[in-house]
Amino acid sequence: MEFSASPVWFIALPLLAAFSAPLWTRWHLLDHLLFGVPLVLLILALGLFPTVHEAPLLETIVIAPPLGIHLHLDSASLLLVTLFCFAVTLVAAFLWLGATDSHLRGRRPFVLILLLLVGGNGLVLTGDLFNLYVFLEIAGVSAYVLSALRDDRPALEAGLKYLIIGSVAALFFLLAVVLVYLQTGQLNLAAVAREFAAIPPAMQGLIALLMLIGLGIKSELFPFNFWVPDVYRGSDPAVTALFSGLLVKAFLFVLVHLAVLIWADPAVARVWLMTLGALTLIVAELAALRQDDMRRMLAYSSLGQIGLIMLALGFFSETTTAGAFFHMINHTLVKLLLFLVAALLLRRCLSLRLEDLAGAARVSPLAAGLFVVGALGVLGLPPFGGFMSKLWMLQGFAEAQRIWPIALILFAALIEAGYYFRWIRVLYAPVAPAASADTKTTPEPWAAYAPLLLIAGLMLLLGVAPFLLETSVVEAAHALLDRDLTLQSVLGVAQ
Amino acid sequence: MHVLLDSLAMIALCYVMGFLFQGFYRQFNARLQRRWGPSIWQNLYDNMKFLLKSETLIHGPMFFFGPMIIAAGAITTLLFVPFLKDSDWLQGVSTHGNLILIIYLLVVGPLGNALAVGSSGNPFGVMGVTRGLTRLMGLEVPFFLGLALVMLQHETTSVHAIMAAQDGIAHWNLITNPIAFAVILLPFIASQNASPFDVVGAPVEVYAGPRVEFGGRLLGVLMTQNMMMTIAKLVLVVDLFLGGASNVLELIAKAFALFLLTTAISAAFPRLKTEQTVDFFWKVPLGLAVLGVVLNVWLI
Amino acid sequence: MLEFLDSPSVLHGLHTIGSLTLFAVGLYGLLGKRHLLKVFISLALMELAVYLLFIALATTPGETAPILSDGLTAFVGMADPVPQALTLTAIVIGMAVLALGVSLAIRYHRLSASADIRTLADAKD
Amino acid sequence: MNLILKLLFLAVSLTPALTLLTWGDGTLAWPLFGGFELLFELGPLSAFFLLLLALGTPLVALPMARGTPDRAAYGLFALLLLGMQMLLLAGDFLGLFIGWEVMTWSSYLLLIRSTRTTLEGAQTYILFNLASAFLLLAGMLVFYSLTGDFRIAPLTEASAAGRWAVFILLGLAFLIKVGALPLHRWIPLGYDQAPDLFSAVLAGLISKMGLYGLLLLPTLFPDALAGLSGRLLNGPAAGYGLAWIGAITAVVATFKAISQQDIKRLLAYSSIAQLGYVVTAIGVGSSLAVGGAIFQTLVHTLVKLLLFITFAGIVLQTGQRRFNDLGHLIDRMPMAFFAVLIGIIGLAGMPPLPGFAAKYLMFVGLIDARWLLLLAAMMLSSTAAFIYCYRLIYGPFLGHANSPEARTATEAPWSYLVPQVVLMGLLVLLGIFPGFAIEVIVDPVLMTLGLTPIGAPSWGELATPYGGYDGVVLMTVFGGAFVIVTALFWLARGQMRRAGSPYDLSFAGEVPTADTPLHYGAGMGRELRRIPLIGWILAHTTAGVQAGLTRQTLAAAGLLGGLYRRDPQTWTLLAVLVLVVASTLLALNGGWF
Repeated sequence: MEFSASPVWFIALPLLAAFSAPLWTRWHLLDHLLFGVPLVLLILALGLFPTVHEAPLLETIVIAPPLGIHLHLDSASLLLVTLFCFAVTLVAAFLWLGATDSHLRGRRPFVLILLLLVGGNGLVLTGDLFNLYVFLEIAGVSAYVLSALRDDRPALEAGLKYLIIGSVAALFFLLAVVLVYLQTGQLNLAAVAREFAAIPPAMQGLIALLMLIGLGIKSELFPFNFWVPDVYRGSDPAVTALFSGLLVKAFLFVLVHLAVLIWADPAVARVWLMTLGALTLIVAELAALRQDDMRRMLAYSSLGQIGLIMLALGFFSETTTAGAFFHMINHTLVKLLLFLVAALLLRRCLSLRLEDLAGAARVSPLAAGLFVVGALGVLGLPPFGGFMSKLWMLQGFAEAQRIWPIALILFAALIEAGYYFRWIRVLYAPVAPAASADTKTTPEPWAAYAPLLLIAGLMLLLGVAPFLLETSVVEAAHALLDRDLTLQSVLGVAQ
Repeated sequence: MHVLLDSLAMIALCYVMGFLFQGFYRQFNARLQRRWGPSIWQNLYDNMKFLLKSETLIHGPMFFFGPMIIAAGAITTLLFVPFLKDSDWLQGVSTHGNLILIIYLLVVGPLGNALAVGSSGNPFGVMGVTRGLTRLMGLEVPFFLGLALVMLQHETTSVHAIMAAQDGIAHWNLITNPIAFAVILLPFIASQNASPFDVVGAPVEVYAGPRVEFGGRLLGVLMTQNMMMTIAKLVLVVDLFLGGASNVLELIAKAFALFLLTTAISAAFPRLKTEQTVDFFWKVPLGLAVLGVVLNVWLI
Repeated sequence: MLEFLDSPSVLHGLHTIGSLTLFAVGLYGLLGKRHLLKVFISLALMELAVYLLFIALATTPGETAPILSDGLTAFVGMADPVPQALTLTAIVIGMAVLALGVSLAIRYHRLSASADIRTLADAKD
Repeated sequence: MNLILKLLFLAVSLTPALTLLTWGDGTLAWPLFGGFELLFELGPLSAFFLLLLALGTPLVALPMARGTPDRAAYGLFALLLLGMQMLLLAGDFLGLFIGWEVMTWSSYLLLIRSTRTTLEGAQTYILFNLASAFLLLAGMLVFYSLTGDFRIAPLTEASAAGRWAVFILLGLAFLIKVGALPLHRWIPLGYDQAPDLFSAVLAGLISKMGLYGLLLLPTLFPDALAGLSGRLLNGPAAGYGLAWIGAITAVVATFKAISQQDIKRLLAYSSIAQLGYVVTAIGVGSSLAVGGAIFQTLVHTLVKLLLFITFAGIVLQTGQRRFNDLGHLIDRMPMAFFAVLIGIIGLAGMPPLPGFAAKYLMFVGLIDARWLLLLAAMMLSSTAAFIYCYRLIYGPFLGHANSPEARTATEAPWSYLVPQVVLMGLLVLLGIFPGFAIEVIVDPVLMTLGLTPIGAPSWGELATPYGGYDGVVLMTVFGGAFVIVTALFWLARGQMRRAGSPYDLSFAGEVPTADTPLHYGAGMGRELRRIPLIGWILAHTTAGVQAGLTRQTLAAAGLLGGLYRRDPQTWTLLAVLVLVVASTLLALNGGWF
């Protein structure tokens, strides 16, 4: 059989691997495969870049669109798929190499993490509204269980909360899908986009609102993101790294993608999305100032960054969008780094509260050093990648003579610095670390640090040589924003 | 060679003028207070007596070098002040300096001596130094601002040029820029360490003054430099406001007239505390100076 | 007598009102009830309302099942098959989520002896 | 291993010198994205500041390399150097900003290595510096939106509002860095709490980067800022405000310095005051004043390096850092005494050291601009500085030893003494040859800024249109007079006797004992409070404002954090409410809005 590099592999391969888990358990291959499957997909994705550079790849299933369902791999979705595969590879490597707690080893996490990857990839790849709902639920269910995986009280609380609010979000989205179908008779995104303008305005508004709220809850935008700190607090840091690095990015992309396709009037969409982004950014950063638990702090910081990305994406200018894509990549790297460091510190100091971490740099200097790197990256300080992406977005706003987002972003960054440097200072406090810290636990194997060091190296590389990603990011922005191009490539006709 | 001779002449002239003026001051005050007072040569006798003492008590090397620094500072200062205009003599090295330099040189010596006072370990001496520095801070602002008005008027900091520009009594800065003179007059009295601003080293408060630990030949050196410094400052003001002098007699006459004026003012007022001094300088002379600035810079 | 009910607009209106009522009942339960199982039941009710709405509004009376057989060779007068397929899928997914939720709730109850949603909220760090 | 590490560290500290010597005229470009690139080139202005780095870093690195090597500190120091060099070499704002940020965070990480840093100090340091950095970023983005380019070039085309925006944003950024009032609070906290040797870098080198930025302003707004909004009297109107900021900073910081009880805090405030002069001079903008500013920058670098290194040595040897706890070290640490003596003469700007030349140029510049009230403020600050200079030498070195450590201290190790000697030598040489500094160091910078060079007839002479002075003559006369007077005194008849005990004093008729408080280190300057103006200044501080701001921000944070309830039902309710309200609004408006 001839192998064809089709986007369907990004969904099919992890799905297959997940469902044949009993086999791998028997052959003791779980760790290897959890690492290997996303790695293979990562290599595949990298290999696809030249192809997609020419034209978007369409994988139709059974019938051609608009009737059939299809997967749509353009520069934007390819970039995100690559990112997701990379994130999962890294987390898998961390789980494999670091002597992780038992509940993060074995079949259950193996299945769930791969399903999460399926969900994420599906969300960005699919060209069909109902498929979108299905992938949303796949990603959702695996995320709920991953939250509750540790099976103690906080974890179950987190899982339940996540499940309830996630179901509500899915419900809203489903209602929107139903309404769209009833109004247009179409489920293919491109076809819906073409016919959406014909719907009565009030119904348009209702559908848009339902989608916005449904996806807003999932992608952690401000008035819908109250669940985030609780869930991040209860889950394992290694799992949260995936939520923040993978899941949210997928939903953000979906939200903006839908907004571009369906919301024919970019001016209105811009107002909504930028307002939400700005609110998310400023509220989250301020709220983070008083957090005394590292996971909560990171959760709020993650929210702030999401708001920032939304602000830039919602501006719908090619420069800011390119910057936002770049920032997504950087933010994924940074949050992976920070959450994995949190995982290491948690294992070492048995707590992630501020007062228990005082002087932790003495016990695990490398982890503390990596936390500093992560903090600098998330704050957007050179020479790390975060600076370049932030600069890119800011430069986009400056180019368009928009000053208020610049002021807002810089102000938020200052507040962010306020709490990150407080944590750094606490880690390096000149006091003896808490008594629980240095007893009993053995130091982590060096291998546990390998993925983290790789991330730090990548952050530095992206900061020093941002031009490496320039083409793909700019093309991604182009692909995301150019509505006509998408319609044309799917339906074969220009709008 | 010429410079050396010239410098020696300046030092000698200063010294002679110094003890005579100081002697006159003591006489003058005594008469005002209906006393006979000492002879006009008394300061010379006192000075000689100190300088010829056989034994001197010191507190460490810095204590010894302090008076040397202040004496060197006094000599340097007076050598940078031109005594005469249109003359090759009594010029010292003044062509290599300027007014701002002189103002700063006036401080170098006393600060050097302050090291000696500190080195003595007597807290009262240090207290005196602090008072002196505080007073300096108070007086320097209006003093310098008044001189700046003159520098602005002539667009130069060179004492020579300022002197040369006042070629007749009508062009004396006293006449052309009276506000500047009024501004610097009181700070000038304070910089001479004269009443009513003499709380720092006041004769009856010697126990809290900078000189509390000095005795013997070191005190002699301090006294010598003090007399020379008095004259150097007088000559400087003569140069700046009274048109300078073409010969020694004119110089002495003008300096004496100025000295008489300041002495009269000194005698008329009671002594102020240090902080009162500073507050006074920052209100009256400085206010006057600001007025002068407004008139000179903004209105004219 | 009740033929007017068969006219599509009235029927659709009734279905809409019915499913919206169901939705509202579910929403009330979701917002007002404290027991976790009741909350999940409410969620299920709301989902159900959405499915109903979908099916009801996508069909009109008199349409037949979209199956080509002996006499039927063209898709005429048949119901749109898509909503039904989608609803089936959605029901399966909804079931899965519900089952997961209930199992989590049971485990939670075992650990904390509580199935009250408020104890979730009162959790401390 | 350790030795190799140390040698490597010392080699790193020589990189600024190497860059300065080997760079030449070349430019180096590094692509970023979107057609932007980082451009590095070495102009005379950068070369001047690079010279300061080249002088300063090896001298600080030498004592830092003493003892067991602190790898993290070495690494961070190397990063700091990298950042500063990038900043100086950058030909565009991007490189400037990148260097600036690298400098900021690496210096922060070095700062918190001290055991003395408090949370408040560390937070104040980083937040002020980041605020400065972000203002810089905002300024350069506005600049970009006006010109479409990040190159540092004159901003002539833009609208008045745009140019003012750039001026104010960049000006604020750099003023925070130099610690202008009321944005100075990070300096006393930071300099005080930093590791002792690192304080020298902070005060001597890092603060100069703010001055570099301020000196870029005349590049951006040609004609010495006068292009911005015309002239006032004889100087640029835009600079007048800047000059007053500098002058007020100088005055207030000087009085604050006088009232400090801790040596490093005093030095920190004196740094603020000294840089205040420079700000004023930059505001004046004439070639005399800017020349003075550059000269003052040079002198201040040398002086602060000298003083901080010396006091680091004293703290190392005694463990004490308050005036009250030291005293009479003159016999035990004579080298440190001389270093501090030279240092304070330079700090006070007294002849014959080069501090005077700098002050002279600035004063003349102010007279030339006819800004006499500013001159009065400068004069006030520089005479008041005599008091704290005297405290600096009296407190530790004179008077009576006030702690056991001060009684037994010995001279600092040689690695501290070598930098002291080098710096003292440099200061004295510059004092004798002010013309050399003008000709070789100051004039090229002035020409880059589009100002007429000052020039010097000979190396010893400082000449301005307003007159000048001759450093060689001055030094000769003073030295000669000193030698002659001392020689005469020695040669004359008589003998000298050293007092038998330190308590052999004229002390109000009593005989003091060891228990009598004889050291006047702490109280000195306290009586200044009775002077109304100074009392007012000393009674006010911005700490309250900062604390209030922090409190308000935290309160706002608490309020917003309170939104994040823990109850899933509330979350749902909120989502439903948003839906209802928004769709009602939609229905009422019959459309999108």
